[in-house]
Amino acid sequence: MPDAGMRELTFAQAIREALAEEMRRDPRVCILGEDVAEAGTPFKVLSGLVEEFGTDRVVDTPISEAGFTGVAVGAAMTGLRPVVDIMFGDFLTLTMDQMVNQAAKIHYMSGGKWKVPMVLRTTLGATRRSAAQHSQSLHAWFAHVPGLKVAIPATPYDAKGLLKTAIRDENPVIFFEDKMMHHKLKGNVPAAEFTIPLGVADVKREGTDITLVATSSMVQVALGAAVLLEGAGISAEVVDPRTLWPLDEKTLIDSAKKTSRAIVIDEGYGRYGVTAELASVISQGAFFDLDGPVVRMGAMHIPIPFSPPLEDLTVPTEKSVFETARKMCAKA
Amino acid sequence: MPDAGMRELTFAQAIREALAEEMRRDPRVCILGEDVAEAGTPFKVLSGLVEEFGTDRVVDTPISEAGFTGVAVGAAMTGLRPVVDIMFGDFLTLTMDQMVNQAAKIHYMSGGKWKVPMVLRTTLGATRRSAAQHSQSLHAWFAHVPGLKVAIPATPYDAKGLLKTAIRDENPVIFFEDKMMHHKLKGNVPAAEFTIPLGVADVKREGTDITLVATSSMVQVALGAAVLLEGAGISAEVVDPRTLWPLDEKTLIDSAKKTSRAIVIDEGYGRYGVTAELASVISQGAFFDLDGPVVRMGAMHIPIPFSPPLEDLTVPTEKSVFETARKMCAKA
Amino acid sequence: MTTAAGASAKTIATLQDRSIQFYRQMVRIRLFEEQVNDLYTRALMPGLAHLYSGEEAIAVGVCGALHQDDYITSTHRGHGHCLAKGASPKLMFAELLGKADGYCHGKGGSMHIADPATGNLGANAIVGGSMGIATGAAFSARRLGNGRVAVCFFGEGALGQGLLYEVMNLAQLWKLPVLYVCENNLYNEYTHFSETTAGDICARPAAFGIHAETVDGQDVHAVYAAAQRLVDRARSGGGPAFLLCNTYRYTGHHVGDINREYYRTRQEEQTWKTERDPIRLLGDRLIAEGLADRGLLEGMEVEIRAEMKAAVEFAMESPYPAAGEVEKHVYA
Amino acid sequence: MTTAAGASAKTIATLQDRSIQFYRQMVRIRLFEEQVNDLYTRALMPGLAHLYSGEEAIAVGVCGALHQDDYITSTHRGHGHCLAKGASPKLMFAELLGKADGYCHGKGGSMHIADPATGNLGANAIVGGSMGIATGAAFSARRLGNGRVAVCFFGEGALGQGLLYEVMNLAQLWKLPVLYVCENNLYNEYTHFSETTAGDICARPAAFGIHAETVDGQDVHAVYAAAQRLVDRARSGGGPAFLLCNTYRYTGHHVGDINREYYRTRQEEQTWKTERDPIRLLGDRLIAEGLADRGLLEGMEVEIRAEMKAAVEFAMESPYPAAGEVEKHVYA
Ligand SMILES: Cc1ncc(C[n+]2csc(CCOP(=O)(O)OP(=O)(O)O)c2C)c(N)n1
Ligand SMILES: Cc1ncc(C[n+]2csc(CCOP(=O)(O)OP(=O)(O)O)c2C)c(N)n1
Ligand SMILES: [Mg+2]
Ligand SMILES: [Mg+2]
Repeated sequence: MPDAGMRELTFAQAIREALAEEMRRDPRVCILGEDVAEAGTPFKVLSGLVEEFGTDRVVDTPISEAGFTGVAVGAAMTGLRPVVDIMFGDFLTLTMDQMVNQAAKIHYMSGGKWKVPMVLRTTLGATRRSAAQHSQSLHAWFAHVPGLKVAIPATPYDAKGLLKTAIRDENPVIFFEDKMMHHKLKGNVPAAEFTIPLGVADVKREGTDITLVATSSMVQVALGAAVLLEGAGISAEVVDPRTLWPLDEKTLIDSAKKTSRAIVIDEGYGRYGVTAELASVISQGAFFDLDGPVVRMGAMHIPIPFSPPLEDLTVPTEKSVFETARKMCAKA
Repeated sequence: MPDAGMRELTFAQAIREALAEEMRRDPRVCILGEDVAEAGTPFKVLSGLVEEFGTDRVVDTPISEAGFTGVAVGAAMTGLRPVVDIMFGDFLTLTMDQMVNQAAKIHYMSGGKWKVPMVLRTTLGATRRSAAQHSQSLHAWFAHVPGLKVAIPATPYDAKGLLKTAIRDENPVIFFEDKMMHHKLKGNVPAAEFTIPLGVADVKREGTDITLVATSSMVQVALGAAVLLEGAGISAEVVDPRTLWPLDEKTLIDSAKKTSRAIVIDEGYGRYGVTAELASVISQGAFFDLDGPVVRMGAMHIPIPFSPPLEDLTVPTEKSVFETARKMCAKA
Repeated sequence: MTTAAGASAKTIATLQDRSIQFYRQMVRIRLFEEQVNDLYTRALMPGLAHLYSGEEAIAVGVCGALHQDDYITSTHRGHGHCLAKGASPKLMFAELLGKADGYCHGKGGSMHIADPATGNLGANAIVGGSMGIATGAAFSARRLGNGRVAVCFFGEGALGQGLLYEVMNLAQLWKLPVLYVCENNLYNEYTHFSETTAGDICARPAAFGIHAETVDGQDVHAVYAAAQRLVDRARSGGGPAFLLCNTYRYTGHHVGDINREYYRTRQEEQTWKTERDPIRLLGDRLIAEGLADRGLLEGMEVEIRAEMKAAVEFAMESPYPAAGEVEKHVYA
Repeated sequence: MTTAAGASAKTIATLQDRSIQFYRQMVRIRLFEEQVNDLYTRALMPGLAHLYSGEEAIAVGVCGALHQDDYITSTHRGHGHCLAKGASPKLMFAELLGKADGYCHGKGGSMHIADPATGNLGANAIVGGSMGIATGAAFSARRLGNGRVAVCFFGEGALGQGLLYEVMNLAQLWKLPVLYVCENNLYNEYTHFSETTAGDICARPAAFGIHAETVDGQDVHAVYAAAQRLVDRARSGGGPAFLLCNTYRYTGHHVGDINREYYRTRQEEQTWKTERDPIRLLGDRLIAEGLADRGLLEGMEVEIRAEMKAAVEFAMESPYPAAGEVEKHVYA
């Protein structure tokens, strides 16, 4: 380890550390969810927290996603800072009224009188052989709703810094974690306290020929594709918005202006989703600098199949991104 | 009335006629919802149906949106053709699990063995002084989900023709009606039987200088703007996709290619919504024919305020569309 | 008030004060709604208005048992709850008219009045939408040990929403200080509750182990006595309770619901108004027991009507919010 | 089987046949799961597997009371329900491995097996997700007058989902032929049900007026007798019923859940396995009552194990679906 203050952490460890630090700092922070306490969630992301903070602050709930999310909304209005755990992002379907009609709107409807400082942590991502009801990436829905903020980190460092900021934010923040990253992805995280503001994109790799805007699980895919592209003599810039709302439009647009080509890559469904928004923002902001249309790569517009060889077809891969990018660069 | 076979109907009358005809044709069709029977819904769209078809087929439910939507899913799988009535589109939040994790995926997950032929009718649109929880236009969420079809008619004619097709479709179809149109918008509807296929856009007005792609409530706004533009010497083409999924990309792209300029107008939130998708589709398909970026006009990214003068600021108007279009045409 | 017999002079004075206070509060609600009706029928009020007339004893009796900093959540039919919890009619009318001086700066309107100063977490336009919020406020109260209690008001129609059962389960498991107050006014909009409600209402909370009582919702002292007992119990750690109040709404579901004969008889309305009116019942008792004379009560009415008219005038003169307000308070 | 005493020879023969049939069915489920465990631990099975071992008497007893065209809905722990309703192990294993010959062509996997031929509306990976579907199937059955009954299987964890209360209310109001079968195996994943379930379980359906019974879920004859009574009742218009079956799962929440000491003791597991095993209990009775001998039962086991192994081999040899399958069955 070159930097004494750096440790290599998994994505899950970074999340856990962010929660532990914020819970130490602020006694109002508490966790609500299914099997979050002794079990530390099925993904084992929260292991150890109940031992330090007790079952009063790490609260196992019944299987009542709407109910405990609603409780969190009310608790947030009245002095606590709940962090809700929704195991699979697919179960967000059950929380929509509480998140969209209540949490997102209460501050506005009350003319600024009540606030809802809560975080909802959940997961996204396929290729885990979990089939159609446990593999969706539904973050676009929430980014569509004013009053909510949406964070979608791609590295342990970003996860920790953004989660700490989300917990301190005065608004409801939905925080999406790729299930496949939890224990597989490692990265350097400083030992010292730090936070990352919401709404600041990060250039994960600089390049000059093409911009790959990628989110969450797709950032590693884009970085992998960038390596392949380098082998083909193409310099790819990888930009990670890190939060979908607020959205750092400028960084995305500037990169596309510089490279004159852009692909946007997101694991959610492409149709009416994140790739549409990011592509539109770039098209509008960099139109006269673009060599060709922004290309969108998202999940295929189908429910996620269970069968491994089928499932693997549904999500963009290093190879598919590489090939798409190469074609775009060849044309010009 | 020039054509003897034509009558002028309101939007609501057209909907009611479609339902009545399909219920006469097919005894499996039934209606489920709150206050749908004697009350004919608060919007009075269904008045008279219970008198003809009885309470066995026009079924008042408790205030249990998730529950009766779930019942409709099961009923659709086992031999009925339910038409669910969700009074305000905002209450869709309560049906998301049933529509998205169940209805949308059952055909695929079962490898094609079960089908879910149901329609969910609901409303969209603001400017009714109904405030943030009764004014949303959430159709983008459903268009984002494979397995669902989404119809969003803008005229009595389209409403009738599309609803009849939706009821006959073997898949779950979400059908959005603008509340303000129900009794205010009139239009010609043939007395003779007709249907309109899903996935076919309609050019509501031909033009050569700029394409206005508009949906639902925004079609009349676009048509009004087109008249204003005509006064300013600008010929606007108004294209209505009519269904968001399937989406008739070709008609949109061809129009934009022809005019070289496009605005997309939708009453949902612009961010991560319908305007993003339509703009992306056009940008991608007509990129080299466009004079400038596709411009998006949607609801402001805020919860809808109650106060009339504030609410009126949130939605695109004839005037704002006219001004945006004029600027775009002036530039070139 | 037979309990007064034989009590000490001090007890009688307290009882008299309280009774007069209850009477005053009920008349204030009744005359507030009189003005709303007037504004609405004169087309001076935008949106919908759901009047609380007939149900006053519930809000007044329950809120009479609460401290200023105890919490309530309210419904679309919420004016009575707001007033009983201490809201100012001036600021309420301003909100109803969408004016800048309203509780929510005009952004909420009739269905969203909220007021932290009186512990009012907000009315809610989603039937059942505030059940999680009230339960969450009780969760905070228990965690923070601040001795507060939360009251969740809802109509019997909200018994149809699954959320109630989710949060009652949580409340009982965690022994939260929350009181669920069900106002059974016999109708869900235009449908009699017997068509939407299976079984015995109080058996529902009881099934979760929650103590449940039924009370005559037209008898303010009975409501008060029950609420006081259940609130004390909750405050001292005894856990949640459920109070079913039988009542009636005098007018339509909303002000525009004029022709009601198809779902209920004029006779039924008349009987409730003449035989079961909560204000008249209390007034007659006060006079019979010598705690007030007709003159005092009539004087009070004159005075309150003047207060309400002045409040309406204040609201009429209040400006609309400035256009710049529209984008404020989306995020805190 | 004390009821057999003194019965006619024919009755005894019927009882014997049925008992043997029940025994066979339970062993088939047990040995099916044995193979699943084996496949999983040999890393030959993708995704998660939730074994039904220990709970066999419920599926077998309940499905024993159903006709082939009666409906069931199942859960993530659904192999037992499928088999008991008549599914083929070959096609099930093929589905579990994501193969083309599987019930859903590999698209559903373990948690989504569905089979119209045996009335299986599908397993569901959303806890509580199928409650609306089962109720809807009963709605169809009543409307179409086809005499069918629907059974909704779910774990006690699903009692946390509000949907159950919504649909129970509907089912009772409309007197639908549906049986809600709650399998209380004591755990919601890694949390004891007493931490998530307030009050008395059977009081919940009873509160909606639904007839509820509790049965020993390890006694297949007791389950069968209760189910037969309740199914007959439903079929003849008596309305819905609720059957609480007390049971235990022998292994982890899913196959990978190996270290369970932190949430339950080995001693507890051992006691259930040795003292309450449904297969052993029935086997001992059959022998004690002279309806079978040990040799017969052992022979059956050998034969069934061979059947299951052959089924696994079939599945292993089945091809994966062709890539082109991935986009099929999104729409019917
Ligand atoms: C989730 C939801 N569904 C439907 C509605 C439409 N709606 C408004 S009030 C109402 C009836 C409510 O009845 P009840 O709870 O008894 O309250 P009451 O109006 O009688 O006070 C309905 C169906 C709504 N606002 N929210
Ligand atoms: C809506 C939803 N929430 C959470 C989960 C994750 N989950 C899967 S199984 C399970 C426990 C279910 O317990 P129970 O209903 O008792 O069934 P069992 O596993 O004991 O058979 C949970 C929480 C889910 N699949 N769906
Ligand atoms: Mg009511
Ligand atoms: Mg269980």
